[in-house]
Parts: sequence; C-alpha cells; structure tokens
Amino acid sequence: GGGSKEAAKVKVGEVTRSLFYAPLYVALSQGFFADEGLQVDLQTTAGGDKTMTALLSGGIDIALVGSETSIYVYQQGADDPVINFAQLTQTDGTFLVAREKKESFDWDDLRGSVFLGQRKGGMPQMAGEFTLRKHGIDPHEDLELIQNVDFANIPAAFASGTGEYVQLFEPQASIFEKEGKGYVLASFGVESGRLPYTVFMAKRSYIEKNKEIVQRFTNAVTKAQRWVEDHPAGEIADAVLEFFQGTDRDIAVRVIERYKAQQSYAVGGVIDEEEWNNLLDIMEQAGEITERTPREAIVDNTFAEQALR
Amino acid sequence: MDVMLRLSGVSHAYVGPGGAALAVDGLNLDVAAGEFVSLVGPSGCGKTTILNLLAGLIKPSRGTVELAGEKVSGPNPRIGYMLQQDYLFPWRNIRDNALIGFEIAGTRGPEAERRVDRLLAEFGLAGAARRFPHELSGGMRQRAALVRTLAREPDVLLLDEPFSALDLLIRLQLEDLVWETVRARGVTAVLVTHDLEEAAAMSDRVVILDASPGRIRTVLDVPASIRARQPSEARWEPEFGPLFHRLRGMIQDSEGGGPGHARGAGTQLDSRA
Amino acid sequence: MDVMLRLSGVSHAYVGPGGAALAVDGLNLDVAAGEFVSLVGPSGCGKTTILNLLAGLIKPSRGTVELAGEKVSGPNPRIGYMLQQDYLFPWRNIRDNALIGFEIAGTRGPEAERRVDRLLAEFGLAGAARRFPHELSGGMRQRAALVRTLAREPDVLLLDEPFSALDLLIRLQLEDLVWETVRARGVTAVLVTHDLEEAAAMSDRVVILDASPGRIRTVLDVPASIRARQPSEARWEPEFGPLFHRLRGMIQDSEGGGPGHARGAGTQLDSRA
Amino acid sequence: MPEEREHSWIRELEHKYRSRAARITLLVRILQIALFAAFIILWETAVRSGWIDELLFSYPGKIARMLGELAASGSLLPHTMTTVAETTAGFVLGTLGGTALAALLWWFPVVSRVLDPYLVVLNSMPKVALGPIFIVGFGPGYLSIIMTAVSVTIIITTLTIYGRFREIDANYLKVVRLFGGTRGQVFRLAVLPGSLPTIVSTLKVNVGLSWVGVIVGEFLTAKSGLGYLIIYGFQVFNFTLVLSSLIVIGAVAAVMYGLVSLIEARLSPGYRDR
Amino acid sequence: MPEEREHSWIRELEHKYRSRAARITLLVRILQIALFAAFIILWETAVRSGWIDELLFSYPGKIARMLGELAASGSLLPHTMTTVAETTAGFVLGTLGGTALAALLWWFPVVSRVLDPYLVVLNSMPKVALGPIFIVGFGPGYLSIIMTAVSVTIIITTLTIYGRFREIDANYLKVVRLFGGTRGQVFRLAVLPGSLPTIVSTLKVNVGLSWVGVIVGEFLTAKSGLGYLIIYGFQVFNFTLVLSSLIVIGAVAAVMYGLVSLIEARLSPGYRDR
Ligand SMILES: Nc1ncnc2c1ncn2[C@@H]1O[C@H](COP(=O)(O)OP(=O)(O)OP(=O)(O)O)[C@@H](O)[C@H]1O
Ligand SMILES: Nc1ncnc2c1ncn2[C@@H]1O[C@H](COP(=O)(O)OP(=O)(O)OP(=O)(O)O)[C@@H](O)[C@H]1O
Ligand SMILES: [Mg+2]
Ligand SMILES: [Mg+2]
Repeated sequence: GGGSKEAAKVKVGEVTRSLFYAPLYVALSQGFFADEGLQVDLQTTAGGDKTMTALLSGGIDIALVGSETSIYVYQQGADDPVINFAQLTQTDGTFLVAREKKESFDWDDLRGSVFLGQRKGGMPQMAGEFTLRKHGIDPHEDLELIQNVDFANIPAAFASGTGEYVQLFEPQASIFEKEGKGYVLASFGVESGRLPYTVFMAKRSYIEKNKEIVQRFTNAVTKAQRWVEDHPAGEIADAVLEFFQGTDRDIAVRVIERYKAQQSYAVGGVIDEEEWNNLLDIMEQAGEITERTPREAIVDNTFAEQALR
Repeated sequence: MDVMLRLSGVSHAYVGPGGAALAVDGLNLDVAAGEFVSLVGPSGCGKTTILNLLAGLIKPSRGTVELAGEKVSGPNPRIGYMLQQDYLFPWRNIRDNALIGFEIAGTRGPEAERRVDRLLAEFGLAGAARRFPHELSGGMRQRAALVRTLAREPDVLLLDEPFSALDLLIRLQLEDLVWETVRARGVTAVLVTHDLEEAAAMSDRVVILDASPGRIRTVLDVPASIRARQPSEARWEPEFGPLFHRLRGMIQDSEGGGPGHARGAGTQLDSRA
Repeated sequence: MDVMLRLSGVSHAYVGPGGAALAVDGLNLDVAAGEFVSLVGPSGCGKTTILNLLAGLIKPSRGTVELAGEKVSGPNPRIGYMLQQDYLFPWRNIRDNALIGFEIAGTRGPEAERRVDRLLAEFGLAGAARRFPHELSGGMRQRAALVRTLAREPDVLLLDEPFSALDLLIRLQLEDLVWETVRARGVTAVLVTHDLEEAAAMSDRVVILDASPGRIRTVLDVPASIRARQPSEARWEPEFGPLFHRLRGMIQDSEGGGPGHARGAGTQLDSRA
Repeated sequence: MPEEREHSWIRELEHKYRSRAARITLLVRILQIALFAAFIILWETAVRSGWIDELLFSYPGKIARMLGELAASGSLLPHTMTTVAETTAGFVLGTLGGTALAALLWWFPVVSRVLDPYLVVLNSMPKVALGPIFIVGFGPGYLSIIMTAVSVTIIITTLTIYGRFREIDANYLKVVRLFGGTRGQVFRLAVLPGSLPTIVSTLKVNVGLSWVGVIVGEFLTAKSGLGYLIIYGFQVFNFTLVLSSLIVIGAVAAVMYGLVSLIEARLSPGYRDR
Repeated sequence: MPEEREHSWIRELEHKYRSRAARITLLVRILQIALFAAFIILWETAVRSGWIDELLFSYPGKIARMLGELAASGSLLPHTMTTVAETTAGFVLGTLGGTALAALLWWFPVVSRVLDPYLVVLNSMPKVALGPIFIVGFGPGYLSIIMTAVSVTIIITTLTIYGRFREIDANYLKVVRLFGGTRGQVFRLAVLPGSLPTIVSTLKVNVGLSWVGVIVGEFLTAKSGLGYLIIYGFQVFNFTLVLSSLIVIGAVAAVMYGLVSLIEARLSPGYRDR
C-alpha cells in the first residue's frame, strides 16, 4: 500500500450493480482506492457487451465483467487482447428456486418439469446447463427449458406463473423467499464449482503502460476482499448499502451471508489453472467455444500475486 | 299563394369563447312555392347563415323557420342545399358521389341508380360518371354537385354562391341550366350571390340585405319580361340595363359607399378574403 | 410612343412528365409607357403565363420579352407583380410585409421605412401597420399587397385578378384606388381579369385572348370619355353600356358559347375551379 | 405549315425534358450506388488499416460471409420470418388500434379532453421499461413482443389520426348531415375515408416504429428472430452477427416501406391529387 | 327600445354558453381526477387483495413513500435534473439537426433523392441495438446518452420538416423571387418561417421520443438519471423504484410537453389563425 501522492484517475466500468460485487463497493466506501492514491470513477455499463465495448474503445480503463467475454474477444483475434488480472467472484451467483416448498430436494425432481432458465450465451445459462448435465439431466430432453426471457425480466415471468423452477440471481432469490413466493433449493455456484466468474480486466496495452496503477488497483481490491472475509455480513452490508439505494438491509445481509457462505467472493485475485479449465469445460459443453484458450494468453496473475504478498 | 318557406322574427347570434356575434336580426321573409328568390348583400351580412337556418343546420336563437307550414328542426331531405364549393368527396367517383343521398337514406338500389344516371346524362355528365372529381373541370364539378342535390328530388333548392368560382362563360351556361331545372321541376329556390347581374337575371325577387347584422333593406321585384327568359337571354332584354343599374345604385347606397369613398374602406372588415 | 413592354413572337410550352402543354402561342404585343392594358379570356388561356413571362419568372420557349428595349432575363425590381391572392407572409406584420422588397435588396433603412409608412398612410393602412394579415379584411390585405408591390417604385405593374376574391363594393373602391395610383405615378399596367366590366372600366385597351393556346383574338380600344374617369364613375358614362355589351358579345362569340349552348359545356375543361 | 413547325419545337422541348429527367435519374442511381460502395470500401479500409477496431465494427467481407453461412444453414430465413411476422402483426394492430382509439376520441370530444394529458404522458413512457408488465400481461412469448410493438406505435398513431379527423373540412360533414346522415354515417362516409391518406402515411411511420418495437420486444423475451440474434450476438460478443442482423433488418424494413408506398400509390386516384 | 331587448337575449345566450363551457371544463377536470383516483384505488386494491403481485407491481402507497424518501434524501432532484438536461439537449439537438438536414435536402433536391432510401432504412433501425456504436463513438457518458436521443429523433424530424418545406405555397417563394431574392433569401424569408409551426409541432413529438431515447441511452451507460434508477431497480429487483422513476418521468415529460405547448401558443399570432 502507501503509494505516491498524486491521485491517478481510473475509469472503471461494471457490468451491473450487484451485491455479488460487494468487495468492490467496500474498497470504494472504506477508502482503499484512495489509500492507494487512486481516484476511481465507477460507471455502470449494463451488459457484458457494452462494458467490453467501452473497454475496447478506450471509454473505460478497467472493466469488471465475466471472463467468458474476454475469451470471446480473444477468439475473434484481437491485436490488443483483454487481460484478466484480478478475479472478484469465483463461483456462479445464481440459485435454483422452486415455486413450491420442498422438504427434501433431489435434482431428479427437475425431470419433466418446466424450468425457467437464463438466456442463452451468458455465463449463468452455461453454468446452469453444466450443473444439470452433471446431475445426469439433459437440459434439452429431460425437462422443458425456457431460455427466451431477458435477465431483468425473469423474476417477472416467474412471478406471473411461468415455470415450476427458476434460476435466479440475488437479491431476487432472497426476496422471493422472504415473500414466500419461492424457495431456494440449491446453489448453481456450489454445483458448478470454482471458476473465474467476474474479473477485473484491461487491455494489454493499458496494463503495459500503467503497471503501477494496475498494481495499486489490485492491492486495493485484495485489501477489500480480505476485509470482506474478516467481517460479518451485517457490517459488510452497512459498508456497501450507500451503493444500493432503496434496498432492504435485511435482504442485503441475507444475500451477502449466502454468497459468503458459499465462498463466492474470491480472496485474492489469482486465477488458477483449475478454475480456468473449469470455465473452459463449461463453455465447451455449452457449445459456445470450439477451441480452448490457454490461460497464459489472457490471464496475468502477477499483480494479484504481488498484492497477496 | 302557397308559402313554402317562412322566416318569422328570426334572429341568430353565434356564440363562442370571444362572445356573441349577431348574424341575423329579426328577419321576416316568405318564399312562395315555386318562387325563385335571390339574396344579395355585403360580405358577412348573414346570407350563409340564413341558408343554414332554412336548411335546419342551425337552430335560430329566436323566431321560427317553417317549411310548408311545418317547423324546421333539423336537416330534411326535402331541402336540397348546394354549398359555395362543390364538396364532392374526392375518393368517390361522380356517380357514387351523386348517389350518396340514397346511401345515407339506405335506399340505394337499381331504381336510385337509374335515376342518378338519367340526371347525369341530362346534365351532360354521362361520360364522366366513373371519373373522379379531380379529373373534372370546375363547371363539371358544380354540375355534379347539382345532380347530387337534385337526385333526392327536393322541393326546395338552396344555392350559396354556386358559380362564384367559375369562368364567365361556364357561369352563364350553368345559370341557364339551374334556371331551367328549377322551372321544369317547380322547385322553390333561394340563391345567394355577390353578382348583381346574376341575381337580376335569374330570380323573381331580389332581397337586398343590410350590412351586418343581417336585416332586409329592400326587396326588388323583377319585371315579368326578364323573369320569362333564360338568364343568358334575360341580359339582352331592354329592361335589364335599367334594372341592373337600379340594383347597383341600391347596393352602393345601402353600403354607405359609392363613388369617391374609396379611401374610407379601411374600416370595413371583410371576413371572406 | 415609348414601348415599355414588348412581346415578340412569344410562345411558351410547359413541359412535364405528362408531355408538353402549349400555353402561349406566337404572341406579339406592345404596351406603351404609362398605358393600362387589360387581358381577358377564358380560364386556362394563358393569362397568368403571359404575366409570368413579363415578370421574368419563366423564360419563353420561343421569342423575346423586352422591358424598355432590354431583354428580360429574370425577375427585376423595376417590375411589380401582384399575384392573384395577396400572399402576405402571415408571420410578419403589415409594415414588415411591405418592407420585404427592401430587405431582399439589403436597403431596408430609415428612408425605406419612411417611404413605406407614407404609402401605408396613403392607402388607409396607417392604423394597421403593426397588425398581422389574418387580422385584416380581404380588402385591406389586397391594399397591403399593393403597398408592398409599389414600395420599390416599379415602372411596370402586373396585376393578376387582383380583386376576384373581393366583395362588390370593396372591389369598386380598390379599382379606383389602383387606377388613381397608376395614373398619378405614370406606371405602365397590365391587368388580368375575368370581369369584363372591370376591364372596360379600368383600362385604355382590352386584349381578348382566344381559348388555349393563348393567341390574341381582338383588341378593343376604350373610348376616351371612359378612360378619363375613375372606374366607379366610368360605369355611369353613357358610352359604358354599349362598350360592355360589345365586349360580352365578343367573348361569347369567341368562346363558341352564347345563349342556348348551355348543355354543350361538358366538353370544356376548366382548370381553375 | 405553321402547325408543323410548332409541333417540331414542342417535340424537341419534350425530348430535351425527358432526356434531362432520365439523366438525373441515372445520376441519382449512380450516386446511390457510389455512396453505398464508398461506405463499404471506407469501412473495409478503416478496419484493415486499423483505424477502427475490427472486433467492434467487424467488416463488410466478414458480414457477407456470416450472412452467407446463416443463409446456407437455413437459419436466416426462419429468424427473419419470425421478426417480419411479429412486425407485421404489431404494425397492423397498432394502426388499427390507433385508428379505433382516434375514432373513439372523435366520437366523444369530452373523452378526448379527459384523456389528452394521459396520452401525452403515455407517449413519453419508455416502453422498454415496461417489460415486466408485458411479460406478466401477455406471457413470455410472441404476444409480449407484438404488444411491445403495438405500444410503441399506438399512441402516436392515435394522436396523428385524431388530429386528421378533426381537420376534415366541416363542409364534407355538412354534406352528409344535409341528407339526414347520423353521426355514424358522418364518420363512415366523410371522416374516415377523408383520413385514409393520413392513415396510410402513418403506416409508413409505423413500419419503422414497429421494427423498433419488435426488436425491443425480442430483447425482452424471444427464442428466435433478428432481435434475438442481436441479443445473442451481444452475449457472445460477436458483433459480426449483430451487424449482419441489423443489415437484414434494414433490408427487410426497406422492402416493407416500399410495399406501404405501393399501397399509398394504389389509393383511389382522387386522394392523391388533392 | 328594441336595441335593449336584443342585447338582453344575446347576453343571456353568452351567459348560457359561458356557464356551459365552464361546466364542461369542470366535468373534464373531475373526470380526469376521478380516472386517476380510480386507477390508484384499483391498483392498491388489486395488490392488497392479491390479484396482482406486489413484488412486480408495487402499490401506490409504497411508491409515494419511496418518492418521499428519495426526495428527502436529496437524490431525486439530481437524478431528475441529469435526465432532464440530457433530454433537453437531445431534443434541441435532434430538432436543430433535423431542421438543418431538411434544409440541406431542400437546397439540393438531387441529394434528397439520393438519400431517400438511406433515410428510410436508418429510420427503421432499432437504435437500441446500436448501443455499442454510440459507446465507441462518444464514450460511455453523457454524450452517448444524448446522441442516442438525437438518433431517435433526428431522422423523423428531418422527414417531417422536409415534407413541410416542400409544401410551402410556391407563391410565397415567388414573392421573394420577384424582388430579386436569391435561393438563400427564399429559404430564410419564406420557407423557414413558413415551416415554424411544423417545426414547433415536431418539437412536441420529439419531447416524447427524446425521453425514450435518453432512457434507452441511460440503460446503455449511466451513473445517474432516471433511466439509471430504472435499470438499477431491475437489477436489485426493486420494482417500486422502477415504477417511481417511471412516474417521475411521466410527470416531467408532461411538464416539458406543456412548455412546448406554451411556446406554440406564443408563436407570432399570424401563424396560428391560418
Ligand atoms: N360559425 C360561426 N361562428 C361565429 N360567427 C360566425 C360563424 N359563421 C358566421 N359567423 C359570423 O356571422 C356573420 C354572418 O356570416 P355569414 O357567413 O352568414 O355571412 P355571409 O353573408 O354569408 O358572408 P359571405 O358573403 O362572406 O359568405 C359574420 O359576421 C360572420 O363572421
Ligand atoms: N406550371 C405549369 N405546368 C404545366 N402546365 C401549366 C403550368 N401553369 C399553367 N399551365 C397550363 O398552361 C395553360 C395556361 O395556364 P395559365 O395559368 O396561364 O392560364 P390562365 O389564363 O391564367 O387561367 P386562369 O384564368 O384559370 O388563371 C393551362 O392549360 C394550364 O393548365
Ligand atoms: Mg356566405
Ligand atoms: Mg391565371
């Protein structure tokens, strides 16, 4: 930590505003970026495509977005590839929610049911299908899988009676539970295992020119990850609630609790080989990639490793 | 003498957000069955208002309007009204335009169509029956509008400056046509016009209205020799010249104008042009 | 006699996707400086086209148009042209409308404004200078349009049916006004009209055109006694009646119409109404 | 003799006019093609020389290849047909619904005064944000998509056509009333046919708006269609797919616009020459 | 004597007319309020009796509370101001740009013929799908949002105003030409002022479209604004926030529409009474 005095400006784009990214908001609210001499300008660019576009076109310096996007970019042959340098979340963030309360749950219960899944091509959908297959269920044969609803509108579709089961992010899952409109049965995050889910990335050219800044940025993120690791959900919620106007504190605590419990928040930004391969497996199974991008090509762990020291 | 149209003590004021405007004031007028009456007077003196009252399109603020002894309370197919312009529907061909009266009454059928076709032929429009209004000359369109009005065989014909947009020659031809039709069918007619020559040549009586609000100034009876002739021929009658000059004299007097007053016109509003 | 306007062998055909339409055919006409000429003829015979040619708005397909010995090749402020309607800009008040000629020439200034104000007063429009066209009567608007045309002091005044939309009385007043203005300034004037009485009362010469394509049929000189008097007074001259009847006789002959031909009009197209 | 001379110069004039018109039309076509070509070439060059990012802008050759592949695999047609069907449904329903609403407003002037502020507010509501309402009301499927398109077009259609209804020359209404026509007959015989050209020209605007509405609707919920392809393209960051879909949309929208123009030209000739 | 009697009945007529007009206006206001109240009550009841899902539809009381809180916390005003500023910028630029483009087309008829098909295609492009292009071109920020709004309004503005330019009575142009006016003067003195009412009335349409454009733009990229609140509300599954924002949008859009109507009424009186 410490660092130089002049505050360097960093423009960061996040793919969405979510409690799933709690450490980022902790870093902001606890002044960790400021401590590192960084002035972070955070911008929501809704959707991986817009965030990546903003990054590629130089509108932002650092993007917080799913790793799969960087793979798509790499596979299309970028001259200046996007490099993953610090992971923020290390599991999928969705949950299996049922309309009816169940005493006991077995994945085989899903057979023959109507399942409202996430939209095709995105990481949640891939992780969902991966999990189903893992449990011996063919997502396109053994159940009726609805994949045509936009991310933001899935809760509305479920609440209005579509599907017996649904794959939901937080805080939707907790809110449904609280209202008695749905019951969380399982976590796709737990089921699909560790993978680089949401990662800070930048263009290689930016990293080469701004090693110092990237390092300080990673330091701050790592510090925030440790802070999250060390503090109870309630305190974390209090620290980030200023970024979540109009959100019920109870819900926030519950959500953070849940993500903490299943270790969705990574501690340290290093993306290891196993996580990387898991991601590639999932994408390969989903049919979205045909060749496996080597980790060295677009992952640079040096900053994260340095930060942990 | 059968009275076909009777206006008794008729006044009418238009009311709007800006207040009331008195358009017709205490008018008494009888038109006998089969008579041809012309209304002349300066612009805005209430001529169109009088026709609208006769047609039942508006209700008089005071007084009563009677048609053959019965009070007029709304539009009535017994009265045919020809507006200042033809107002043929541009999306209907001439024949369908002429048939609209029957369509509205729900009596369009072979008989109505035969009657309209006969009328169209009579008015020299047989060849134009399937053509659209925009393909016709102004004179043909006025004739088509006349056919539309006459098709339902009205007892009364109201004409609001029917020829004012037309060429001199076409005008003379149409005057004759209307005059003959009216005479032949024994229709009662009320003609509004700005053209004194036309008023003198076509009608049995010319009613001269004062400047607004509309009151009758004078009524002039047309000599029998002129009345007996077609309008275009009437103009060549020896009595026509003096009649015309008398009429113009009356108008110029009644309107406070006359030679030499040209510069005073600035205060006289003309709502039309 | 100085020739102000000269049309020599002028023909004009309008060309469009539908083919060419011959509007004026081999026209020869001289108008002397200070002369007042009227053009009459059936609708569509090319009267407006002739004015447009004189004004330089369109180029003749053949022949030449000369203004005071010089070939006309485009609009020229020496020629004032008053269109059939007033076409005052509705978003400008009367004074600004009248000043537009100076604005276009870039010479609007205190002097121009003084001149326009004087003219407006002369035409009885002093009180209306700040009002907008829609607040004025038709007669006032025509006068305002006249002021706009006269403000740039043209040597030639072209008038296209300037009074046809007006009331009889206002019409008589404006005729006098224009006549006086033209005489007083020694302006050369060409008037297009459908009203034979107007043509006879206002001008030194009446040019009668054939049905289209426009060719001169006859030219009628107006007797000095009528020429010497204001239009509204001219109509009371003893010679006026016969002149008017002669004129109408010529028109009715030339157009193949006349009494009794009414039913034949179906074949005659009227492009105006 | 003079007749013949006269005819010869008029023919010459006509000939000159026609050849000039033909020359201009040719020039216009050439410029249109040149513009298109210049755009394509500039695009291709800009990408090849690295002025703009290939990832974000793709390039014409790649897009053409992508379209070829999609067409060959037989998946382009169904996607296109889905969207075209939805758009057509949306714009027919939007236009009919808007006309019906306008008729209601015309019939009951008080209703029109009462609803006026509500229509204004509805018109400026971003329909995209109403997604959940559509999904709840019409389920996650075609109906929601079509209704999104309808929602985009119906209010503006209502306002335009109602405006036209009120502008019909009162004298046409008088003609019907003089023959004893009822208010319904006035509407059917004078107001509605008199507004047909306006209705057809709102069709033209609605073609464009319906496309926007359907694509937005497909963003909300779709299994197929060009909007679905776009969203999918975004998901997998394949902008070539996105741009290919946009090009198909442009082409099909132009065709639909052409069809509406044809309908317009087919209108009873009396309408056009007013 | 008759004068006085006459005056008395005319006054009575006027009085009757005025009181009738006042009664109708009152009725309209009452109906408007009743409609609003009925809607609110129906909504509240529907949620309370469980006909519709509170999670998705929230209810008026909750929304009012949310708005109160937002206002009290001082965050409502900045969000609203951001969006209003963007919308205003977007619709002023869209209208000016559209007018300028229309002027270009009027000035060069050949250009207008050349561009015609391109404008049609551009008009039916779903601007939502062009998001990335805006981000690339204008960066992720206000400029992108404003440009999205401009893109939604500019083409339709161009088409409408160009249409109006061509409809100006040729005789007004003649007046200017007769005084030796150049093409520029014809445009400045006759065509442009003659189209002002149309330009102002496209302003009215553009207010609505700009709102849609800005909200879509804020969906793409934003730090604040009502569109940002909506997308954020979706994100955190807080539909009360979404609906509150929509209500603010409706209210502000209605105010802006009212302002434009005022401008329209302020136009030189000569324009209106044509
Ligand atoms: N619908 C209306 N509302 C208010 N005032 C009207 C209406 N119609 C006519 N008026 C007024 O009533 C008076 C008489 O109008 P009317 O149209 O009957 O005159 P007119 O003699 O037919 O005139 P013109 O010769 O110009 O046709 C005028 O002052 C006019 O302004
Ligand atoms: N711009 C034009 N394009 C094509 N043809 C035209 C054009 N202007 C006039 N014409 C045709 O040229 C002929 C003469 O027209 P012009 O307007 O000069 O007649 P006019 O005598 O002024 O008629 P009116 O008395 O109706 O004003 C008509 O047949 C008309 O249809
Ligand atoms: Mg009248
Ligand atoms: Mg003419």
